[in-house]
Order: sequence, then C-alpha cells, then structure tokens
Amino acid sequence: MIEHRDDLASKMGMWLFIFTELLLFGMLFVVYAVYRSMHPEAFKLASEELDVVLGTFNTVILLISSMTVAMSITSIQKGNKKLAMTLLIITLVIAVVFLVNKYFEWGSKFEYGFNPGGEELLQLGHGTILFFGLYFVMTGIHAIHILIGVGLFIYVLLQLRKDKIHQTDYIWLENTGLYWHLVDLIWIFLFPLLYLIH
Amino acid sequence: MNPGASNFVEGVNNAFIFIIGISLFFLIGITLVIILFLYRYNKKRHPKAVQIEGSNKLEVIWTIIPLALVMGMFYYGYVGWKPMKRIPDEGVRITANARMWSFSFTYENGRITEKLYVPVDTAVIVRLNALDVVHSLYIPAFRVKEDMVPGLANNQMWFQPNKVGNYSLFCTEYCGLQHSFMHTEVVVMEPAEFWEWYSDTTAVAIPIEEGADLALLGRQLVESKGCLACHSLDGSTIIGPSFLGAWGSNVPVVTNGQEREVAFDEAYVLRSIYEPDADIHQGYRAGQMFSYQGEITEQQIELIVEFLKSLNE
Amino acid sequence: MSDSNNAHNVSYLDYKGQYKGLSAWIFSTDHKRIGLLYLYTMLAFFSVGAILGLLMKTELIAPGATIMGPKAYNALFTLHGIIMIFIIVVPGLPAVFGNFFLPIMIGAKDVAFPRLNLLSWWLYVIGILIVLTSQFLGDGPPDTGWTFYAPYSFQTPANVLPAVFGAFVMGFSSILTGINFVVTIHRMRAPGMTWFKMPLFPWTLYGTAWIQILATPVIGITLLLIVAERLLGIGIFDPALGGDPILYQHLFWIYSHPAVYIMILPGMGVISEIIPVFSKKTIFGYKAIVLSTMAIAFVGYFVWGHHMFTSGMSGRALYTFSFLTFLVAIPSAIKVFNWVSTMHKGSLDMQTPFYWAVSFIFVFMIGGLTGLVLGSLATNVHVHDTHFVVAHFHYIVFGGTGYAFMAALHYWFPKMFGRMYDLGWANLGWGIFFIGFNALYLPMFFLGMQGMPRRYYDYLPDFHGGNIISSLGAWVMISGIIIIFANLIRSARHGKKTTQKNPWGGKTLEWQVETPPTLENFEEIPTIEKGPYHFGE
Amino acid sequence: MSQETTHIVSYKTQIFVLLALLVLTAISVAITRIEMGPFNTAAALLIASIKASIVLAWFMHLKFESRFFTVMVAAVFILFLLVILVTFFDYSYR
Ligand code: HEA
Ligand code: HEA
Ligand code: HEC
Ligand code: CUA
Ligand SMILES: [Cu+2]
Repeated sequence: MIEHRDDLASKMGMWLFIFTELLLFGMLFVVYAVYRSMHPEAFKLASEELDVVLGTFNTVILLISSMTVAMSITSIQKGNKKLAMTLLIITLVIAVVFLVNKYFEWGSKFEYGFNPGGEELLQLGHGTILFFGLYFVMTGIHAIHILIGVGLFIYVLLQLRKDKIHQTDYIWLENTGLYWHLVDLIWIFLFPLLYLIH
Repeated sequence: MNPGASNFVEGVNNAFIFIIGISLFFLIGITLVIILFLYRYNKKRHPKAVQIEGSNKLEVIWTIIPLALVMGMFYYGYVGWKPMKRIPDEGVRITANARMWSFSFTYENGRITEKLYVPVDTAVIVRLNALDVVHSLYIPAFRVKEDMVPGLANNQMWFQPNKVGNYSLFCTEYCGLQHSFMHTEVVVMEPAEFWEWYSDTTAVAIPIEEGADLALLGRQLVESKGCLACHSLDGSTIIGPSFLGAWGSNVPVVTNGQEREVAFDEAYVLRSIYEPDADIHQGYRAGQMFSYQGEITEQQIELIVEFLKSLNE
Repeated sequence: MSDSNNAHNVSYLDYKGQYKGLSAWIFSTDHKRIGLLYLYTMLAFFSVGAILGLLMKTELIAPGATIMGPKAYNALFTLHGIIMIFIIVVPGLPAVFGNFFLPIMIGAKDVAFPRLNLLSWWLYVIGILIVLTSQFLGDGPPDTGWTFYAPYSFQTPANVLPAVFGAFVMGFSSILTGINFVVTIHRMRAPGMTWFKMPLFPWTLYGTAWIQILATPVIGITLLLIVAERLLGIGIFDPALGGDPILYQHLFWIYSHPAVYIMILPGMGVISEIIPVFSKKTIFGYKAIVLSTMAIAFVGYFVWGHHMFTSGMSGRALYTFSFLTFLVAIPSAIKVFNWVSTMHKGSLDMQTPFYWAVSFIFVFMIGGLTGLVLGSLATNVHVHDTHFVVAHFHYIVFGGTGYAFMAALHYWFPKMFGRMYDLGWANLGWGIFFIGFNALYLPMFFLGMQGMPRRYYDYLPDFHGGNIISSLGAWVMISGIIIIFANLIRSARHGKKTTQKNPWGGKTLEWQVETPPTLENFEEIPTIEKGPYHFGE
Repeated sequence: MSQETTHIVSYKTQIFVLLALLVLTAISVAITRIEMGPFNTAAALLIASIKASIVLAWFMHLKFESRFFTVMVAAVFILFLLVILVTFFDYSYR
C-alpha cells in the first residue's frame, strides 16, 4: 500500500489530542473551583504550606524549556541538526530537574504527614484535606505528563540521530513540541491556583 | 398511575397530562401518517417518486411549533415543582436518617420510629440525613423524592398529606446489597390520633414485663434495625461477621493499627454498636458499619446481648 | 506483487498481506477489516449483555428470590450496563460502520491514521479484558451500577477498580477513533465533495467524533479520581473527608449525557441514509438535518443536570437544566419530521432495512417523547430512578441505536460480505423482535408511574402484573433476535454470493465500488459534482 | 503535503517571548503578595491567561497556522468556561 504523508493532518490530530488533555485538566479545575468556593479560608491557609520559591523556580525552568523546544524546531527548519539536538537535550535535562524538584517537594509533604490519608492531614479540616488531595492529584497527573514528555524527547532524539527526522520531515518533533507546550500551559494555570492564593 | 395523597399531586398530574397528551398526539399522528405513506406511496401504487428537496417554510414551522409546545411543558413542570421547594416555616418537623439499609425517623420530642407517622392536612418538613452513602426518600403517593446525601447540610423536603392511610416509602438511590429491601411505610393519621400517638412516649422505653422473653425482644430489635442485612445468623458472612457463635468467643481485632484479641462480651458489643470502627474485626473493613449512638439505647443493647447469648444454646 | 493480489482488484476479504490467518485480521490496518473486528467483538459481548438482561427479567418475573439473590442481581445490572453502554453502544456504530464506510463514503482509501485506528481496537479489547477481570478477581464482581456513584463506589468491598479502569481504557480508544474521524473528514474528502455535498452518515459521525473528543476526557478524569480515591485514599468525593458526592454526579453526567448523543447521532445518520434509498427520493431538508445534528452535539453538552433533578442541587440549577433539556429535544423533532416528509410522494420499496428504519422512527419517538416527561421538573421528581427511566432509555438506546444498528447491518450486509441474507427469515425475525420489544419495555412505563424503583431486585406484590408481561416479552424478543442473528451469521458464510454493486439502488459512493470492496476501495478517486441523494435524473 | 506555507519563527522572537513570560511570572508572584481580596485571584488568573495566549500564539505557532486552529482552540476554551458557568448555577445558589 502506498504510504501517503499529510503533515497537516498529523498536526490536526495532535491539536485534537491537546483539546482532550485540556478538558481533562479542565475538569480538575472545575473540582478545584467548586471546593475552593466552599472552603476559601482553608484553601488559602493550606496554600501557604506550599513552597513558593520552589514553585516559581519550576515555573521558570519550564518556561525556558518551552522556549528551547520551540527553538529546536526553528533549527531543524533551518537544517541545523546539531543545534536542534542540543536544544532538545537541554529541554530533556530541564524536564528531569523539574521532576527532581517535585520529588523533593512531595517528599517534604510526606515527611510532615501531609500525604493522602496521612495522620497529620486527617487531623486538619475538610478544606485542607481537599486542598492537598487536589494538590497531589493535579501535580501528580501533571508529573505523569512530564514523564511521558521525557519519553517522547528520547524517542525524537534517537530519530534525529538516525536522520529519520530532518529538515523536510520533522512532524514528530513538531508534535512533541506541541505536547510539551501543553504541559507548560497547564502548569501556567496550576502554579497560581495552587501556590499563589493569598 | 399511583393514586395520590398529597398537596403536590395535582400539579404533578397536570404536568403528566399535558406532556403525555401532546406526546400521544404526535406519536399517534406521526405513526398514522407513516402508515398512510407506506400504503399510499408503496412502489406498487406509486412507481415514480416525486423529487422534493425540502421546504424552508416547513422547517421553520416544525421548529417553532414544537418549541412552543416544549416551552409549555417546561412551564407545567416548573409550576408543579415550584411548591416542593417552597418549604413552609410551620409544620411538623421530622429528621429522617438513612443508612444501609434502613430508615429511621426522629421526632422533635425524641421519639424514634421505623415507619414515618404523619398527621393528615398538616405540613410536614423532613430533614434528610444520610450516614454512609447516598440514599433517596421516595413516596410515590405524595409525588415527592429527594436524595439523602451524606455531608449535605440543610437538605429538606416537605409535603402535606391529604388522605388518611398507609403508603409505601422507598429508597430509590442505589445504595448497595439490600437496596431493594430498603423500604417502609408512611402512616397518615387523623391529627387528633397523631398527636395522641406523638405524646405517648411510653413506647420510647420498652416496657419489659416480668418474665418477658428478653432474647426474643432482642431478636425483634435486631431485625427491625436492619442488623441482619450485614450479620447473618447461620455462620455465613454477608458484610460483617456472623452473629452465630460469636458470644463468648475471642475476637481477633485491630485497634488503632494494633492487632489483639478481645473477648466478645457485653462491653465489646456496646463498643461495636456505638463505635464500630474502634475495634475492627480482622478481615473486615472499617467504615462499613456506622455508629448507632443515639439510635439504640443502652437498655436496648442489653436485649441484643440476651439475643446473642441465646444463639449459643 | 502477483496479479491476483493486486490491491486494486482483490477484495479486502481475500487480500493476502504480510500476515496469515488470524494475524491477517488483528494486525491489519485496513479500515474495513478493523470495522469487522469491532463487529465480531461487539457481537460476542452483545450476546453476553443480552443474556444478562434476560436473567434479570427472569428474576423479576415474580417477587422474592426467583433464580438468584440480591448480590447476583446487583452484579448483573452493573455488568449489563457496563457492557451495553461502554462496550456496545458508545463505540457501536462509529467503530463498526463508521470505520467500514466513512472512508468509502467520502471517497478516501482509508482513514487518516490507519495504525492509530488499529491501536484503538487493541485498546478497546484490552479495556474489555480489564473489565472482565473484575468479575473473577478480588472480592466479587462490582455492584455499583454503571454510574459508579460516589461514595458507594469506593465504600463497597466489591472489585470496582478493574471495571473503572477498563472503562477508562475504552474511553481512550473512543477518543482516538474520534480524532481519526475528524481529521479524515477534514483532510480526505474526495475532490469536489464540499461540506454540504457530504452524505449524512459521515456528517453524524463528524458531530459524534467531536463529542467523543470533547466529552470523553471528562469521564476519563472522573474515573481516575475514583481510582485515586479507592487506591490512595485521596479525599475528593468522600463526604467523610469533606468531599461533595454531588460533584461526582456532575462530572459523571458532564460526560454521560453527551455520551447518549454519541450513541444516537450515528444511528440517526444511518436512518438518514436508508430512508431516501428505499423511498427512491432525495432526502427532505438536507441542510436542516445537518444543522440539527450539530445543534444536538452542541446543546447536548449543557443538559447533564437533568439526571440529577432530585440530587439536592440548587433550585436555580434545576430549572436551568430543565429548560436546556427541552431545547435539545427540538433538533431531534426536526429530524423525525424530515424523515417522514422524505417518504411523502416517494416510491417506497419495502425491504428489510426499511422495516428497521421505519420501526426505528416509531420506537425512537416513544423513547424521545418519554424523555420529555423526564425532562420536566414536576414529573421527573415522581419517575426519576423508577422503571420509567429504565423504559425510556431502553426505548431510545436499544430502540434507537440498537434498531439503527440492525438497519445498518441489513443495509450494508451485501456490500460487506459479498453475500446476501435470506429476506424472508430476516423479516420474520424483525416481526417477532418488534412485538417482543414492545411487550418487554412498554409495561415498564406503567410500573414506573406506579412507583417501582429501578435497581430493585425484589418488589412489592402491587407491581407483579406489569413485570409478568415484561418478562414474557423478553423471551419473545430473544426468539426474534436468535432468528435474526442465525440468519445473518449463516448468510455471512454460506449465503448467496453476489457481486452486484448496488442491490438497493443507493446513490452514495459505497454503492459504486466493487462488492465486496477492494483493498484500496477505489481504482481512482472519484470527483464529486452532485449532492449525495440525487434520485431524480 | 507541501511545506511551502511553513513559517519559521526566529530565535530572537523566541527569546523575547520567553522574556515576556518571565516578566509576567514575576508580576504574578509579586501581585499576589499584595492583599487585594478577591482581586488577587482575578489578577493571577488574568496574567495566567495572558501567558497562556502567548504560549499558544508563538510557541505553539497558532499565529501562523490556518484560522481553523485558532477558532477551535477558542471554541474549546469557551466550551470549558460555559461548563464552569453552568456548574456554578448549582454551587452559587445552594
Ligand atoms: C441514545 C441515548 C439517549 C437519547 C438520544 C436520549 C434522549 C433524551 N433523553 Fe435520555 N437517557 C438515556 C439515553 C438517551 N436519552 C439514558 C441511558 C438514560 C439513563 C441513564 C441512567 O440513569 O442510567 C437517560 C435518562 C434521561 C433523563 C434522566 C432521568 C432520570 O434519571 O431522572 C432525562 C431527563 O430529562 C432524559 C431526557 C432525554 C431527552 C429530553 C431526550 C431528547 O433528546 C429526546 C428527543 C426526541 C424526541 C422529542 C422525539 C422525536 C420528536 C417527535 C416525535 C416530534 C414531536 C416532538 C415535540 C412536540 C417536542 N433522559
Ligand atoms: C444498548 C443498551 C442496552 C441494551 C441493548 C439492553 C438490553 C436489555 N436490557 Fe438493559 N440496561 C441498559 C442498557 C441496555 N440494555 C443499561 C445502561 C441499564 C442500566 C444499568 C444500571 O442500572 O446501572 C440497563 C438495565 C436493565 C434493567 C434494569 C435493572 C434494574 O434497574 O433493576 C433491566 C431489567 O430487566 C434490563 C433488561 C434488559 C433486557 C432484557 C435486555 C436484552 O436482553 C434484550 C435482548 C437483546 C436483543 C434482543 C438484541 C438487540 C440488538 C441490538 C441492540 C443491536 C446489536 C448490536 C450489535 C450486535 C453490536 N436492563
Ligand atoms: C452496613 C452493614 C452493617 C450493619 C447494618 C450492621 N453492621 Fe455490625 N458490623 C459490620 C461490619 C463490616 C463489622 C466488622 C467490622 C468492625 O468490627 O467494625 C461489624 C461488626 C459488628 C460487631 C462486632 C462483631 C465481631 O465479631 O467483631 C457487632 C457486635 C455488631 N457489628 C453489631 C451490629 C448490630 C447490633 C447492628 C444493628 C443495630 C449492626 N451491627 C448493623 C457491618 C454492619
Ligand atoms: Cu438506600 Cu437504596
Ligand atoms: Cu441525559
């Protein structure tokens, strides 16, 4: 059978997939909005338990990584394979750093017994329990997405090395980029909603 | 249709009549037209089809007319429903508690019953509580139904019965194994009769006559409180441990995460009924049985104990 | 490539590729083979679901325990609901007939992403297998109903996790199919086929695909939250931890109401194909039907609350939802009127697919009109969660999607298999089925109005009469269905061979390709000039 | 499919985009330190939306794609907002 190639179709498919992701997280935001409207004070107090510095740091590096992917697309479009790979590796490293940070952030919550079902947490009011439940679910699902992103980057890097992705056929890189921006996009909303309530 | 017996029946029935009337008109009308077409334009009688692309005029007509009709349906539905939400200030106040799988009704004077007793032609305001999962209180004859949601404060329903008699009351939100047995009755009485019944608090304390069969009383209690939905009397496991042979045994339990053994005695039964999650029988789940504090008195627990003892004989 | 294996002149059924035997099917990326894979999987599970239904009806023939206890009954309607909704009618028509005919009807060689298409089927099967493990592992089959309402779904000791997770995986499969179809329709229509020259079945698939993309993630996250709640003890909906069980219901129905339109829209598309062909007449009001399809898809997103009229929501939400529910009924009414008008002054050719299509209109009207009773506040309070609802959705899901499925099967059967079924048996099966269907579900309306709650394993003696008729009806209907499927299955293997391209005289593209279609569908992609239903010449 | 419509975003533009995003992040952290009652959340969300639009437009190339994509993205956001709105018909009036 003749393989036919339609990059616009692939890109359209990717966008449709992004829509599903947006709605998936969107529903978490609905849950968040509802519970926050029920327990505004508790949410505020609980939010102060989170480490704004760490959160801001993660926001910044995620934004930088978004730029590096976008740039690696530019470089492949210009035919500069080496630069594209370097930029992707930077992105990959940032993704890992983000996860390491998350690990420590979660770890400190667990230490204080703020993990789901944790002793300390259950002593606190309903609003706090809900806040931390949502915190873990939202950042957890987001972290899973980062992990998938790491996998995609590794795949794309391998393809780049084998020249399967090149100046005239880089839809995999482009779609991976789109996916990564989605991950960033979600964090852009998660960050103020979880860390910055005052 | 279930013959009605409350102030809402008329509004609800009107909505039914309006909607079903229009529906039947369209259903029968369109079906007849189809049958007519099937006959009239059959290939044999009408070999050559006439091509018609459509008609904007018709499309508008059959958008507008149904639209007007459904707005009518919305209106009747709204009018029939509105009074259900307008809870009066005055009335007999009753708290309905639902748990897996029984209802209990608490009156303002502390009286607790398994059937719902109400006076005729008087507003009755029922506060709806659920202890474990979502249940729903449904009285078909009154045309009322409202879910009983755990954790939802201020959930109320009201009605004004207008005919004396006994009517069914169902739980209509699926709530687990014995959901279909979670039904009881509403007893609508003449006001005078009702108030007499109401102030007759002797029934709160069970009059235990000399020489009464305590174990039998205990058994009736266990049956009426719905314990047997979870605890069998034949050694089999339903949801909780069987009562058979339990008395006097040593029960392996988990207390605050610690495994230990306790004797199945009077204190243990009391604790199991008032704080079921304090000692969890190993192999069973916490959070299944909810406390009966305030629903079963200590005196009644004594009867239950007599009954449990009698199972060993 | 040898001549006998040329992609252009060998039937897709005989084509020999890289794989042999079963592998030639389960690894095939040909949209037609994938369609049949779905068909066979669904047939298998459909029989399971139907038998479960029959067992329930047998249990309900008399009050008290008849053939099973409450535990078994609760497990039965849960599995019955999960199978029928998540395995049969949600993927149903798009996965089987959409896969098979969408590319052909718009003049394409395949869908946009054939490998993704195969992946969808695999995910679907994996999802089914996960759901099935719930029956055998752990602490007994799930007993929550297909709605998995919180907090019961995480308090019950039963094995809810695999069922929920399996449904999640199937949701993924559904999303991928949706993405595939939207892109296919955007990018792969034959030259000259403008949007308004596209046949109506692809149009409904387009609307459906958008709902699949935009609604399915909602159930995805909802089911994940249940998993998190059960597995990790994270409090989201648990009232003991401050959660709101009603919020769970919101999320569930934000998906599950649009899902009912995922079920019915393709069915409406099938009917819109069949009626003109057997009336030998162009469809009446093509544009109105297209617009109403999109209107249903859009407004249908905002009426979910009509499943929660007694849940304890605020009064304002209640009448908003009731109002929107009535709005969404209008586009369906428009379709019914257009179908009937198409028959006006036609030249009606009474064949099996047409019987199914006409009876579809009848039962769909009953289902839809009783939906109006449910959509109105006062009446809903009385009949919510009674057998009235059960009757409504069997009339409209089974009567709508199910009848449309049967109509599609009988309509496209010769094209798919290159064989013809026995018309006499098919009509007899239809007749028995139709009578049994109404005997089965009509009494449930009356039972519901009398006040018989649903999901009741046992009932008061007052309700006995209606249940007897209903249970007997189930047996009549099942005899009809056995005749129908025996006929079809026999014919698929031994029926009269046919290579006639166009047995019914249809005008859409699938009737211009070979019977059965070749691997590549078209020797040359056609150029479209006329609208899809040009019967006049 | 042909690639002729491909638009290449220059490195410089991308650095500017990043700088804009970083500045907005700083503003949103700063602004939420000031006590403004309910306006805190509104401001934070507004800034987040601006950031999201920037990412969508430049990093995700929406600015350079066919209109169809932009319309669809907008439609998805509107759909989402409507869902929230309708949900709050319940929660605001309980
Ligand atoms: C294929 C699936 C399908 C479809 C298409 C529909 C269509 C409709 N449904 Fe149904 N519904 C279900 C599947 C479906 N439903 C299921 C599965 C449930 C139960 C879920 C559960 O709890 O387990 C349910 C439950 C359900 C409820 C909740 C009941 C309850 O639990 O209390 C309501 C309430 O409003 C409702 C309403 C409607 C309405 C108004 C339509 C409308 O779209 C119908 C429109 C059609 C017509 C109106 C008929 C055709 C028109 C004419 C003949 C012309 C004349 C018309 C006029 C004058 C207007 N449905
Ligand atoms: C498509 C959906 C569908 C179908 C076809 C059926 C078919 C049947 N249903 Fe089902 N039913 C549901 C969806 C469906 N049901 C749902 C969602 C529930 C709610 C569950 C819950 O409460 O959680 C329910 C609940 C339900 C109950 C209520 C339980 C209760 O509340 O107490 C009962 C009671 O008897 C019942 C009976 C039956 C019977 C006897 C059949 C069958 O036995 C009829 C026999 C079948 C046929 C004769 C075949 C018809 C042909 C087709 C549909 C097309 C073929 C398609 C392919 C081959 C792919 N069903
Ligand atoms: C919803 C189900 C349910 C109902 C109803 C219920 N129980 Fe239980 N019960 C359990 C479960 C599960 C356990 C075991 C877990 C535990 O120890 O808390 C239990 C434990 C017990 C025990 C301790 C038994 C042992 O062997 O450790 C006693 C005594 C008891 N219940 C009495 C009652 C009485 C009396 C009633 C009615 C008034 C009742 N229960 C109603 C589920 C139920
Ligand atoms: Cu309680 Cu059903
Ligand atoms: Cu609905």
